[in-house]
Amino acid sequence: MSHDAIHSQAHDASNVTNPEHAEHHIVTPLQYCYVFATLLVGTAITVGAAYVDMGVLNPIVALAIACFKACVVILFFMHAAYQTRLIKVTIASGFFVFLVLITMTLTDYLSRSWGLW
Amino acid sequence: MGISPVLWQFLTKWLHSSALFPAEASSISPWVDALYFFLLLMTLFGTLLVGTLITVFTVRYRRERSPEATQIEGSTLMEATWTIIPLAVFLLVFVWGALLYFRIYNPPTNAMNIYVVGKQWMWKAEHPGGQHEINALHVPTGQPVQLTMISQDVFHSFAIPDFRVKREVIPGRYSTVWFEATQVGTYHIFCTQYCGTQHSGMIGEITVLTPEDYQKWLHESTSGMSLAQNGERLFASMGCNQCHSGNAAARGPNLAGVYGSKLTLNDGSQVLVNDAYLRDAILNPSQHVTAGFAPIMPTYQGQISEDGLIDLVEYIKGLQTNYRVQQTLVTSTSDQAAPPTPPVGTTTPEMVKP
Amino acid sequence: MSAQTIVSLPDQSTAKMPKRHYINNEHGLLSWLLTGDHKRIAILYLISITFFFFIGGAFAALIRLELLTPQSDLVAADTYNKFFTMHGIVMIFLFLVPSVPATLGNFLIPIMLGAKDLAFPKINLLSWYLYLAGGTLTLTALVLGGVDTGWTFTTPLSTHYLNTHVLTTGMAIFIAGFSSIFTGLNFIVTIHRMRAPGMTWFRMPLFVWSHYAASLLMVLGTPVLAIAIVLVALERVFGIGVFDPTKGGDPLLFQHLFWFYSHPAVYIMILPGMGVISEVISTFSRKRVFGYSAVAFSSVAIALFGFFVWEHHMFIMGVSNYSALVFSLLTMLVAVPSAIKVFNWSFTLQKGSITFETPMLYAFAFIGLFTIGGLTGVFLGALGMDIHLTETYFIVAHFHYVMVGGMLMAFLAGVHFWWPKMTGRMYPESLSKLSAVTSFIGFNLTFMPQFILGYLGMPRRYAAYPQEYQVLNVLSTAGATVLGVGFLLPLLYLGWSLKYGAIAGNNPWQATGLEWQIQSPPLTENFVETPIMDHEAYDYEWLANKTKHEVTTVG
Amino acid sequence: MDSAIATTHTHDAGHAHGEHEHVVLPQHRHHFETEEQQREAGSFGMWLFLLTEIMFFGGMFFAYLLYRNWYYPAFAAASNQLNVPMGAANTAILITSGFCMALGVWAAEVRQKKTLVITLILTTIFGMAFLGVKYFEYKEKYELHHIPGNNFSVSMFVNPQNYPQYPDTYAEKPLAPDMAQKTQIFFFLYFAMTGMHALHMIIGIGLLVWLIMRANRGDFTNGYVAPIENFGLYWHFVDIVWLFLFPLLYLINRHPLH
Ligand code: HEA
Ligand code: HEA
Ligand code: HEC
Ligand code: CUA
Ligand SMILES: [Cu+2]
Repeated sequence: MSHDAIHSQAHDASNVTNPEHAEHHIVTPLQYCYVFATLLVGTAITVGAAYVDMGVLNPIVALAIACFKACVVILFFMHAAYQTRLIKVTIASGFFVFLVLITMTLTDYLSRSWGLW
Repeated sequence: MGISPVLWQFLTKWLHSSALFPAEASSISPWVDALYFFLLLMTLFGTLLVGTLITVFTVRYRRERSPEATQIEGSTLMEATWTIIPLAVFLLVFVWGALLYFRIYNPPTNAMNIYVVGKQWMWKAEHPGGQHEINALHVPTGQPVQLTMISQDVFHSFAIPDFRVKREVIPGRYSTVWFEATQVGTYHIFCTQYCGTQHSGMIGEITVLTPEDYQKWLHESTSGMSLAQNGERLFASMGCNQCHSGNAAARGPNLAGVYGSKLTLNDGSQVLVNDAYLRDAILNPSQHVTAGFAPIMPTYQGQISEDGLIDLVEYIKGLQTNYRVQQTLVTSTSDQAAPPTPPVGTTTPEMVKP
Repeated sequence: MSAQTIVSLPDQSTAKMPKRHYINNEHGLLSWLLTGDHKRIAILYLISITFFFFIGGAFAALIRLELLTPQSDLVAADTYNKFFTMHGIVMIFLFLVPSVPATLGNFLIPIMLGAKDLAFPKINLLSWYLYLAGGTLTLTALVLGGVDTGWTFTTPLSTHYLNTHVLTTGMAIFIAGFSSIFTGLNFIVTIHRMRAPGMTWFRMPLFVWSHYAASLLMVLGTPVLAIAIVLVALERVFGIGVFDPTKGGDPLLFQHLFWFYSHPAVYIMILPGMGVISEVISTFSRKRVFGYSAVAFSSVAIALFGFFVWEHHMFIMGVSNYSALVFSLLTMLVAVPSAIKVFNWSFTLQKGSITFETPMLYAFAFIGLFTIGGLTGVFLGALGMDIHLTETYFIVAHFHYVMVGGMLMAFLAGVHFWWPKMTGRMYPESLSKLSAVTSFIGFNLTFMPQFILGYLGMPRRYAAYPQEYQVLNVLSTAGATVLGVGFLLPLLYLGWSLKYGAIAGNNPWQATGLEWQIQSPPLTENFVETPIMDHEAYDYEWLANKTKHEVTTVG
Repeated sequence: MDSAIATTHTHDAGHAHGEHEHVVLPQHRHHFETEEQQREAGSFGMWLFLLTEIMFFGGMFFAYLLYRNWYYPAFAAASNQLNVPMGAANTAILITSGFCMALGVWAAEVRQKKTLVITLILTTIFGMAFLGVKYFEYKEKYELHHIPGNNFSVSMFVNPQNYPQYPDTYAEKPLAPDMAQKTQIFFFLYFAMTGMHALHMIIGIGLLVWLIMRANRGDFTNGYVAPIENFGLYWHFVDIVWLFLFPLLYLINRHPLH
């Protein structure tokens, strides 16, 4: 069997490279600048919002902004937006298991008979 | 070393000293054993089933009799069968186990209360009448007994195998377990949670007496001071009465009758005042400030032992009027004990006359 | 040897040891210590985990010896506590967790996928060094005087009340944990990225599937153990109180974090073994595994559900009743995929053509013992039952049934099964059968009485126990002796076979896996040409055709 | 012999590498079929590693969530003692550092060696600046006895009126002593989380120095960008952790509810 044949087999569509393969995408510096600006603005808003009394909303807003910023970083700085489905699923599964840790542990803490216990 | 060298000696010894199952000495035991037998059957059935399948197939299809294998892909129907049947069995076990759990841990309302403090490495039982026992516990038959337990240091676990009950004894918070002994005798108390060097020495004996014998025992082993009386003394000597005097102008809330009531806190939430709440109110007062009061109560964390806390809790539980609190206020500076006979209500009625 | 054993197979009679293979490819100690070859790393792991197994085993022997009599007369209680702690830590973290994955998995996964190596050979080697560092630290802790926390490190005992070498051991486990993380990571990437042409997901051997599932658990679970240990260490050093109730911490938080790893860890410990069993059963009944996809998916299901049940180790430790209820229910659900597997294995035998080589005997032992162990796990998952059984010898029996009766038997099945591939030589068949039977008998004699002891109420981690439990304990100790022999024998005859064993040939078992189509022991690069997978896993017809083809072309 | 799964071709076994003449780059590892495969394996591996990092920090985030709810007043008061300008500045610094890193990845991809080296150096500088600011913050905590342990002191929370130089704290209502004790848990989590984060930064800076040296040699501007790319993932992940730490630790109660 010739090397070429092997090589083309390695790129067999049903296999190694697919569906876990994506074209390599280069994010432009301009895009990075937008992201950078977004993040700085996000930070400013976070700080600003913390000084406004919104009751229970304060931590929620803070976390929402943080999540938004994290998403932006993941999607663009970390190129997740241009990655394969596999990578996206991987990221999602990480957060999923983290949420399992939190929610399932909270089933205990939230239903203890009173106060802390 | 007590190793008997001969097998039959073992067997006779075994037959005489213990059986395959522990004694059924509490009202809960039969319930636990019932589930156990069901589970044993399940295991037996499952193991036999798998064992039979393997044996039959290996005999029937061994190389000599079946030189050529027939390839089979699988079968969704069979797959479904052995998904659904075990699932059904396991769900049944879950429901049964859950029902049993609540039966074991929900005390009947007429249970008498005994306090247990676990520490490295002993059990200290405190009866409301002031009887103290170390690594021993006396209880009557036919009377539900609730143990309110706490650990002074690490996790312990209070277990009476013959009663089929067990509960973790936790540092920093009360846990409870109850049982109703049905058979007179002595049984093991084990600490089943690993708690350090002498974990295996943290064992004791529970003695089940007839109600009459129990009364006799109570009288013989009284220390003269009930828990509530100790608590009253502490209440005065720690200066609690300064603020909790029951006066309208007092800085702290009136504690008479607070036990069992619903308190409104200053954040609007309501709590049921039980033993655990009382204990925590003394140690972490600012975490649940009663509505209408300032968070000025100092913390007593580290200043009162668990035994002392039990005394205080027991005292506040039984506090019906503030009469004696005010009496002690007059004398509290001298730090002397309050006179013995407490008025009605300082001890919970059921505890004295079971 | 009887007529049904391998010697009569065609391949065997003409087999010669290949001239070049991964073992003699390079020489010298350094060529091993700096190797990137997954097969050599597997052998390094095999040697080191065997070493630690016998360390753990020695502690087991000491435990059983002490428990021969009710009094703590052999050693004092604190020494005994160090024994079982060391036994548990060594066996779990240094033996069972890396056992099948780091040895057999490391050796076989790339070959089974048709790859030349794992994705990250250097990280693979690094993970062995981390393992070794962890092991060395554990031994250091042992030499310095031991540690007596129990393998569960219960706070606040471990943080504020013990003055043994908790920090050293904690660090050891932390490091060994990263070894496990890297192994898992390597496997996942390899399985996703390195499959040979034609090797689709559903053509992968079930061994690979189960390792995939276990690897997910390693990658996602182990870091939580790491952070739990870090917090324990910080708490010990600085005396602050995240886990200390007197300072406002919650000791149960540690339990949550610890078991968030350690329950999935038990599946890390069993899933690879299940993979071995699938291979062995299929090979020796010459039949495709019944319900391939059900077995594959059940591995993943176990891994997934494995993250949802950890609280069943804390049922009576003061968690809320309602969450106990939830976790009990989920525990019941996680037991189902295991049942699916057991029945699928059983039905693989049906209409097969079964022979009884040693790996098969171990596999039968696995199925029987794992069924008992698993079903007794269901006892513990039932809330009301757990109250009586928890922290007694019933649990000790349960987990030895799944870990020793299950995983260890699977490990031995796998070692025997792939021994010809790894070394190019056969183990002695009759002696190994003897040891399989010995360990089966010894095992049951050791741990069956412990179920009874547990129901009678004998607590675990007791250096001394009431008189009336002695008889059963003596039985158990007697069994452990037999078991010890059963485990020592393989060490001896496998060592012997390295030199004197019969030459194995490429495919002594006539198995279908890719690993059996290459020479034994394999070349360093595994495949001379990239293989192309054009058939399902366990396709015995393909194998028959191939053999016929070879016979006609050669002959 | 089956040609697909050849076994005993001893004659050409030694030339296994020979199959890959089409591969030009020296960093290509022989066990990968193609460089593409190698690159994707690398980034996938990196992502998996980041998953373990999520779970690693996840344990601490849960502890934070729990104790914040239990001891909210203590957390609020203690959080007010942290220095928002410094925290905010650090956030900006870290974002800038991440931005430089992202540009670095771009530079490597378009094979501009000089830009790559400069951006990496900037990344390092901003990373160090972050640690520098952190140092001053830690030092302040040390001086105030806010390091958990034996020397921990709650006086600032019991008697905030004695600390006019800390306006945020000064404005606080005093905490009851038992609640004030719980500020230690806050500070423990603060140090554990930011410390663990800083540790990741330090490791990252170490790697950066190594990368800069190699980048300067031109290792990453010939099409072999994987190390830069993967390091970028790591660095951004560390940023993300901080994006959560900052509001959670510094901004609990900057809007006094009295
Ligand atoms: C390899 C390791 C391993 C495995 C696979 C398991 C598997 C299981 N374990 Fe086990 N377990 C441990 C190792 C393991 N365990 C250890 C080490 C401990 C103690 C830790 C310590 O405290 O030190 C422990 C403790 C432990 C506890 C805690 C007890 C306590 O502390 O109070 C519980 C409770 O639920 C439990 C449950 C289960 C269940 C439900 C399974 C299930 O996954 C089992 C599923 C399998 C089957 C169910 C068998 C197959 C089924 C059939 C063949 C069907 C039969 C047919 C019919 C019923 C019709 N285990
Ligand atoms: C992979 C896991 C694994 C394995 C293989 C084993 C193997 C064995 N275990 Fe282990 N065991 C655990 C994991 C394991 N165990 C864990 C996690 C605990 C809980 C620890 C804790 O509570 O923290 C435990 C606890 C435990 C206990 C309970 C201790 C207690 O609670 O007080 C007992 C008691 O019988 C026991 C016995 C045995 C025996 C007889 C074997 C046998 O299978 C071993 C057989 C092997 C040999 C015997 C070795 C070969 C012989 C030699 C090397 C001879 C040299 C000997 C001398 C010179 C003395 N184990
Ligand atoms: C400085 C005054 C003061 C002292 C001394 C004091 N308390 Fe209090 N206590 C209060 C105040 C004020 C409250 C209500 C606000 C709160 O819950 O913190 C209270 C609440 C309680 C409560 C909660 C029940 C309720 O009705 O709110 C209990 C129980 C209690 N105290 C017991 C004690 C005990 C026992 C002692 C002594 C060991 C003690 N207190 C000492 C002031 C005091
Ligand atoms: Cu107390 Cu064990
Ligand atoms: Cu479990």
